[in-house]
Amino acid sequence: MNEQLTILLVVVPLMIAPITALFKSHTISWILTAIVSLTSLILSFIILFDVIDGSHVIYELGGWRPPWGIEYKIDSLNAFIALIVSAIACLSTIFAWQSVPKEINENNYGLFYAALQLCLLGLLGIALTGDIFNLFVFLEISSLSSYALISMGRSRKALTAAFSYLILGTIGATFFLIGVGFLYAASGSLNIADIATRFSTFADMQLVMTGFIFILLGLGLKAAIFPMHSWLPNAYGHAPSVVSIFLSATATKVSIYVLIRVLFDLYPVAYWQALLLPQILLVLGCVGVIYGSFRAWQQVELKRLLAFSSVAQIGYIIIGISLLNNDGITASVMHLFNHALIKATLFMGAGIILYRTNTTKLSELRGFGGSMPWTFAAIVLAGLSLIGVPGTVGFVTKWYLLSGAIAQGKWIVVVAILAGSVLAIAYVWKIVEAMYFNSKRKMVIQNVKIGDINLAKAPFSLSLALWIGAAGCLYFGLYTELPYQSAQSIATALLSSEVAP
Amino acid sequence: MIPLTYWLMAAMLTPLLGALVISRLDKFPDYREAVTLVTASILFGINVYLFNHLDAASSAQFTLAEPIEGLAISFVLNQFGLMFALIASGLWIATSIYAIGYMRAHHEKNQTRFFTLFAVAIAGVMAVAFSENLFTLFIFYEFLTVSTYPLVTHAGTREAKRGGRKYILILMGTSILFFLPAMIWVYYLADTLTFTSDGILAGHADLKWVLPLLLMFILGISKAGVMPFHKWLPAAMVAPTPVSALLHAVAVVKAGVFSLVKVVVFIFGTDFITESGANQILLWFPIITIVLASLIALSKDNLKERLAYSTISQLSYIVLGALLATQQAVIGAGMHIAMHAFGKIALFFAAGAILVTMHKKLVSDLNGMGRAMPLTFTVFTIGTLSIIGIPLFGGMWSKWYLLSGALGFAQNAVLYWTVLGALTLSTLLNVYYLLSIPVRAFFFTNPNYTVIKEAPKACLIGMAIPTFVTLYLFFDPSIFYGLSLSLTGS
Amino acid sequence: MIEYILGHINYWFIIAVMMVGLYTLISRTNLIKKLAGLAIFQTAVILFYVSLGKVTGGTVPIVDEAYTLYSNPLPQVLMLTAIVVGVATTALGFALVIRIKEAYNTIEEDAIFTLDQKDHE
Amino acid sequence: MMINDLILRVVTKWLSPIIILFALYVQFHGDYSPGGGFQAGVIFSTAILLYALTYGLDAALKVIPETALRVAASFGVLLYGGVGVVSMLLGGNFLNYSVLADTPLAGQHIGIIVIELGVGITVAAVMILLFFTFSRRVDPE
Repeated sequence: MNEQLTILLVVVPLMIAPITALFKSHTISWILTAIVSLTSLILSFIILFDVIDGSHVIYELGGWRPPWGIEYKIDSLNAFIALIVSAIACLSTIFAWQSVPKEINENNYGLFYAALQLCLLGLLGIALTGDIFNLFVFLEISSLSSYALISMGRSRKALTAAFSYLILGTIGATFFLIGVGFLYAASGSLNIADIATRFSTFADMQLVMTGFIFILLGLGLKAAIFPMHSWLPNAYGHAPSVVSIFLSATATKVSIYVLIRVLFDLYPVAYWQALLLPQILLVLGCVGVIYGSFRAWQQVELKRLLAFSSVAQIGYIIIGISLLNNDGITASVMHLFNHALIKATLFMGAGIILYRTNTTKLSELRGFGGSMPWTFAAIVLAGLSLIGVPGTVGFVTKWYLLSGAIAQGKWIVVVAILAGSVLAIAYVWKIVEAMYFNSKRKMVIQNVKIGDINLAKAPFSLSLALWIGAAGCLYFGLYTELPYQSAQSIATALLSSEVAP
Repeated sequence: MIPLTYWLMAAMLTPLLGALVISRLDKFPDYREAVTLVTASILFGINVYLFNHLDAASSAQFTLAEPIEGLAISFVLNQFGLMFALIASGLWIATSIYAIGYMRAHHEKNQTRFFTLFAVAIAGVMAVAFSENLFTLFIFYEFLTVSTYPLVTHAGTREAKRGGRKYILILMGTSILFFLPAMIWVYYLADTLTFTSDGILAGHADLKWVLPLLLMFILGISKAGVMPFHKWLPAAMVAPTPVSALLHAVAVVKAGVFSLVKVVVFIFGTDFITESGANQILLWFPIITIVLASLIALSKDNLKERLAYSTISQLSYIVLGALLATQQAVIGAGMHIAMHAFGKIALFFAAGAILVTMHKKLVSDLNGMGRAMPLTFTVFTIGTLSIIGIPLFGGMWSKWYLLSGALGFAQNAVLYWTVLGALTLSTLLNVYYLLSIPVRAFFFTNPNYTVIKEAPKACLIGMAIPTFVTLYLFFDPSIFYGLSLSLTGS
Repeated sequence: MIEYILGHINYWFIIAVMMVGLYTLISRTNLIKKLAGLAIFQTAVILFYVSLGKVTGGTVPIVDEAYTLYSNPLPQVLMLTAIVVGVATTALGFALVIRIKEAYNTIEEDAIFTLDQKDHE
Repeated sequence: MMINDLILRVVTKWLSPIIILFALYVQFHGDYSPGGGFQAGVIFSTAILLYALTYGLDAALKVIPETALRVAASFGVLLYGGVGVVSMLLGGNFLNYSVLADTPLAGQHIGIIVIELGVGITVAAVMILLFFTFSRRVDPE
């Protein structure tokens, strides 16, 4: 029976999104979205608990056997990613209840939520599918809907941001497609497992390596790995709050998931070790950490600051992958989860600030932390997680990352991680300083109608979502069983495929 | 018969529960303060119970969470921790009584927030005291910083915020920059962080690593106020006096030296440190701090700031004692945590009482005030004498052990004489900058102060408690001596 | 050498088309032209896939008793999806360009950049 | 933007039904010969586009109102997904047409035709919607 549940993850948003698009009422569209995200959350939980012991759930779409048909092969990594995506979707949905009516044009409610559901559909699809072309299609479904979502931001810069994201994202996707084409030309198959098992028969072909490089470039663009991150700060900085929350926590993560799949399941590890890829990734990761943190520190606008910090956090994940040992990969996979939680929380904080003040410029928020102590406290908590203070989720990942690096004797990585943390202190402190310690000045409030009471109080649903996120940062920093066991089981599975011929 | 573990849990939960109740009682100030007092008394009672049942100590332990395998947040009943818990909870009672008088007389705003966070901070202190390992200690060390921050900036003025900024920046910054990496390093070397009576590093770490590691701890645990990261303490004096009194003479600063002593004794082990010789270099930190802070205190006219620098100087006595790493010195360090706490809190109480009744902050304004506030200045005098270490007051004993510990220090002759010189010099300076205050108050005359105008009654009661304890401790220091003895491994 | 080039003539054309697309995409400042470049770029990939599926001597992949050798239909089917994705991308791109035009009153990238800089100040 | 060109108007009137007929041919022969929903949908939409180009947007909107297009676009997707769900309810996997009828072969026929119909409807509706939306947004210069 559980096999049928897996496909429901994709089918439910697929069926409900077109219905949602027809409605103009905010309430109805929201309820439909809530149903979709809640169902996905429950389903991914069930699936994850099914496969966490290392088993698989296999689903053949349309009853066609692989490698002819499309096959969904769910192991703990798939299920874990699906869980992250749907959990963040739930949080964003809660947040959307009061945030969307304020930020989105009232004629577009239905379309907005439909696009959100489609984006969720695409991301879940990527997480589940075992067919690499099908993966491309889902990648594009999620990307296209995210371009549309980002363009719904309030300032006109959202449009240009969405446009450049569209250009770069499409180039990335096309590169990926070219790579898949080369691989297909060599292997004659599109099924990841099938390609992997027969890899040795065509490993020597030039096509395979060319395809590999194209796939890597494409995914690097989609995952915003340094130095291919240039679209990210603008896109997340100008998107509507809900979209920033959802995408920052999931979109790049899912692309990184694909990267992990390609590196560990599609291509044998020895193959790309010979290409010096671990070293390259390691350097990119380290530079990304420092560069991203440094640029974050330079920013004067909260959402852009957070976006640059995402670039740095992606660097940590890449470092973990490139370490190629159990601790490193555990850290990476856990950081997918932890960073999703942290960044969602921080963007929710930024969203509340935006909701109440219509600005996220740090200079215009001077001293505003005192007027919203609880929101501010949640932001600080998530900020501490970003730094990696013990007791928060950030610490756990950094811990495993460090122990992975130390085990390999890569001291340069240790230095990079510590430098990144120090810079993280600097940019988190910058937020705190601006919002709290700088003396309050007359707020410049823009675009507020007379009688608008938004400034008075953070709405309940927004605060609720924010504090769920903040509590998550703390809870999963103390009780790490769920992410740790999943990550552990994933790391074991990924590294064991390396040993297998 | 309730297992001791539950009592241990109760020690941490009681203040939290109290905080919860207090925060709901905004409309009923009388009940609110009653709850504070009751909570404080219950907590003290729990600690006394734990003290009486210390024999079964090994069984009282529990784990809250284990985020990383081998790194648990767990608590254990231990003698040294219990000493700290006893001091903090006992003085919480005194402070609560005092605060009732002070806060009302001073018409402070947001008193509910004040009492709530105070209780939360105490919960943090309990957690620090009963930490089973360095990881737990670190987490609650940070927790203490964050939870006391709103207390420091209680006034909400620009000045308060500026002080608070320094407070949080120095305390959190150093702990993350130095303390945390040092802790990770220790774990990497020893594969554990559990406090063990002979230290955990011996045999795991090369001797050459002791110096940088210990240096990182000294810099990282800036709550101990060792120079150069001491500025947060004077900055924190913008807080209301009860906060300065309990948190910055007892809870927070003592959490700092407590952590440092724990690290020195239970992570490194005194023998290991002596063997490495690292302390011969690091001793200069407390020595310089003791002398310099005394000198700075001398130059401060603001009473609370002068007390703050005096605290910095006194804290370094404890650090000095730990770093001397001889048996007597370590016992002295442990005892000084207690003795200084009672003496200094009395001084702060008196300073607050002066502020709230006479609205004077400067030492130079105190001339002749002893006529108007004889009780307050008596308390002040007793506190001063205890801190200087004059017989008849508890403070004498810790200095006694510290000195005899210093006399037993045989590693380095230059250092030996320097330590003795510094201790003597600072005692003399103590006499000068602290004792001059009651002298001014009692022996100078000032026509403004002829009628007796004492502080509010609650303040006086609060002040009386530590004063009497100071006197009592001279005659019977055995409680704290016994608890400090655990530091020597016996 | 000549044989090698002629034997892969379709790929050379595809590369040429692809480069034309990429060059247009990078060098033009006009957003519409950028999108045109993007579309050409994607088309090259579609051509690439379709020519992958060609089997020498094979015929249209419709089952008939007269033939035994067919071209591989799978790449064409895949490209059907890719075309749809491409059309959707282009349509979305145009929609964005229209809204950019409304908001900035220009579709030249450098002009938009200067306008954004002005906003910043 | 009425164009008063007689030839265009007459040719459009003649051509549109033929295009639509061709679209339907492509649509329903998709299971045996080249064709299918994507192609048919696009061909279908060109008929409407041609009509709109010659007779103007308002006239075209009278033929197919925008609301109808939106519903049709959603309906197509639902039809597609619906077949999948029905096949699930009948005990097969998602989109396993074989369970739709008594014999797997008949089931495959039914399945593919309904699916392609869904695709065709959506593609046609979306193409027309795109055209309408763009042409309404941008004034002719």
